[in-house]
Amino acid sequence: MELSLQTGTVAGRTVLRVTGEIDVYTAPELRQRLLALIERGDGDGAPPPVRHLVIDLSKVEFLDSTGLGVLVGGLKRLRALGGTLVLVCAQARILKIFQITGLDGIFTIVPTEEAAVAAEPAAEDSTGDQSAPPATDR
Amino acid sequence: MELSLQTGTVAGRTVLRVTGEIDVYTAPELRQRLLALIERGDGDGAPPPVRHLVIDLSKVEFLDSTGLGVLVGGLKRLRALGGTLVLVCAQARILKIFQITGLDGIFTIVPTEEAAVAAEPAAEDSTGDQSAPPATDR
Amino acid sequence: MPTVRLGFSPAPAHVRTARLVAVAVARRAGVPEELLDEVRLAVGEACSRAVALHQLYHRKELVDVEMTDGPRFTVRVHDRGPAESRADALPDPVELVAHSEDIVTAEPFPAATVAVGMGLALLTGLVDDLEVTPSPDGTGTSVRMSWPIA
Amino acid sequence: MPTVRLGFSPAPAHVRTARLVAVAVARRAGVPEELLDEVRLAVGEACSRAVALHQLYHRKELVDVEMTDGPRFTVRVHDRGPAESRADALPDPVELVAHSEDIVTAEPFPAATVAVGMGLALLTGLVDDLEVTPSPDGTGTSVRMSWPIA
Ligand SMILES: Nc1ncnc2c1ncn2[C@@H]1O[C@H](COP(=O)(O)OP(=O)(O)O)[C@@H](O)[C@H]1O
Ligand SMILES: Nc1ncnc2c1ncn2[C@@H]1O[C@H](COP(=O)(O)OP(=O)(O)O)[C@@H](O)[C@H]1O
Repeated sequence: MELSLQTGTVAGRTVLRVTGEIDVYTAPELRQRLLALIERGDGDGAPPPVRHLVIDLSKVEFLDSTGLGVLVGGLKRLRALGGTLVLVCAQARILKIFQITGLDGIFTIVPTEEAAVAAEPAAEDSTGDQSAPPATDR
Repeated sequence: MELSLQTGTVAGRTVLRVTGEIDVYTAPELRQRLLALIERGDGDGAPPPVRHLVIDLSKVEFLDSTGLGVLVGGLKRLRALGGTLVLVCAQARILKIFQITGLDGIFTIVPTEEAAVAAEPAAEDSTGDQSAPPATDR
Repeated sequence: MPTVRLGFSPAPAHVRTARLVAVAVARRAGVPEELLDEVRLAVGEACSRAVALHQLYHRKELVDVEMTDGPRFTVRVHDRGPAESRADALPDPVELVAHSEDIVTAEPFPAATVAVGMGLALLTGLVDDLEVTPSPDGTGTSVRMSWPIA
Repeated sequence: MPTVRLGFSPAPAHVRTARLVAVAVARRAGVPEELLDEVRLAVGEACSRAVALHQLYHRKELVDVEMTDGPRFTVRVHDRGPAESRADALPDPVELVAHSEDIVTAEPFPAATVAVGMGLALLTGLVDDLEVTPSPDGTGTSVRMSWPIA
């Protein structure tokens, strides 16, 4: 299964929903999408850059170290910009990969998208994705 | 997909329904089953050997020359015993394999199980699989 | 240099692996979807033939499959059968049927020579660009097939 | 002699083919179903690592994967990276993260050295029987992994 990426919102927060395999072959696509969300230009009606991002890995079937590397890159970039990244994942076989590498100590990982919003309230979300409606889209 | 073999009856005729891939790996299993049907001992309540056989290939996903070889073996054996073999197949990609090899001139191939019975009436079916009920099981 | 190379011990189970790999590599190389069934069947036949020859002549070496990208997607299957197994005279499947052994022989699949002949006949009818030649190093034969890339 | 041998040009797309083949061969070899996810991930990591090293050092050779049946199912992945890439000191992923480049660098995936280190760390945590050694012929490294057969 190839990678498929969809953006949505949950409680006003931007969510990137990932389906399929994140591996050495598809990781560049995920990286590109993260870059586009975080670095996109502000103005001319374009949505503002995302600072508080949720990545939903619930439908990820395979994740390798290259995929981990891209997630780590996204986390570091967001933190450098004063933002947050929360991962959504409840699958044991994917969680195991974070545990083995010790990266579960670096990422905030929650089981549902709803829990993601509670985990990082982002009260100072003035630079958030305000083009998104406050209600969830699911 | 592995091979799966089911026997049934259509209008009193024994049908072997094949699902999956008939290839160099699974052909021996098909061969064994054909042998068992054609050569099985008569008596002690065991069903009599089959002389008029229908092989339904409708759910075959892959057929290679090894599979063709087994079907040819079955045809020759049945003919030597005064029996008949009819193949059921309507899939273009499987039919193509019979056409390419010229074996469509050797086998009787019909699109449905019902047509199989009409194709080889087998009026002299005294050695047929009489343990089977006259009605179809589908 | 090939893009992907697969070697497998001459056992029927591995022929499926070879088919799977060939289709995955052909698809990524850009072979049109409607030709992938042909690639699957042809590579399977060439590999089954090689397995049958290795079994017939008790050769334990791996069967070797090479896949190379563009300008056409090219697959080469090398066996270690003796040179006599070359397709000098292409067999006629209907003839082969006439001479094939009975279903009751105890062999695990129809006499290897018949299977080999039938497979070659199928390959010939199936693949436009097909060549069966003695291997460059003098041992066995090579089946070379190619398909266009979209 | 290995049962199945796969060589592929050092491109990320072929890592998927290697994973697919490893799982198919492991299953047929009798590796328990519950270990197949581990085989898939581990072989993928070892192959991604080899691809990253080949790309880093501009080596065009095929990455070589050998799979051997019983008493354990053993996979060996050979790369042609220089000897320095040996896992003398196993990297700590958390450390690697601290030193990794920013997401904004233009590279197609995170700096190859980071990917290689992260992959090795994952492999080490994942596979009980793992060994990373210089290749017998002195070029590159070999990752050897094995799993029980039911
Ligand atoms: N044509 C094929 N060639 C190679 N491997 C295959 C093929 N079909 C299936 N496989 C592999 O064999 C394994 C089992 O296939 P499957 O169809 O599920 O049957 P089974 O589980 O009964 O062996 C899978 O891991 C799959 O990747
Ligand atoms: N993990 C994998 N490793 C190797 N080949 C794969 C893998 N997953 C899929 N494939 C092969 O790649 C081909 C395409 O896979 P698929 O999941 O349908 O995505 P796509 O069609 O978008 O490439 C299939 O022929 C399949 O055999």
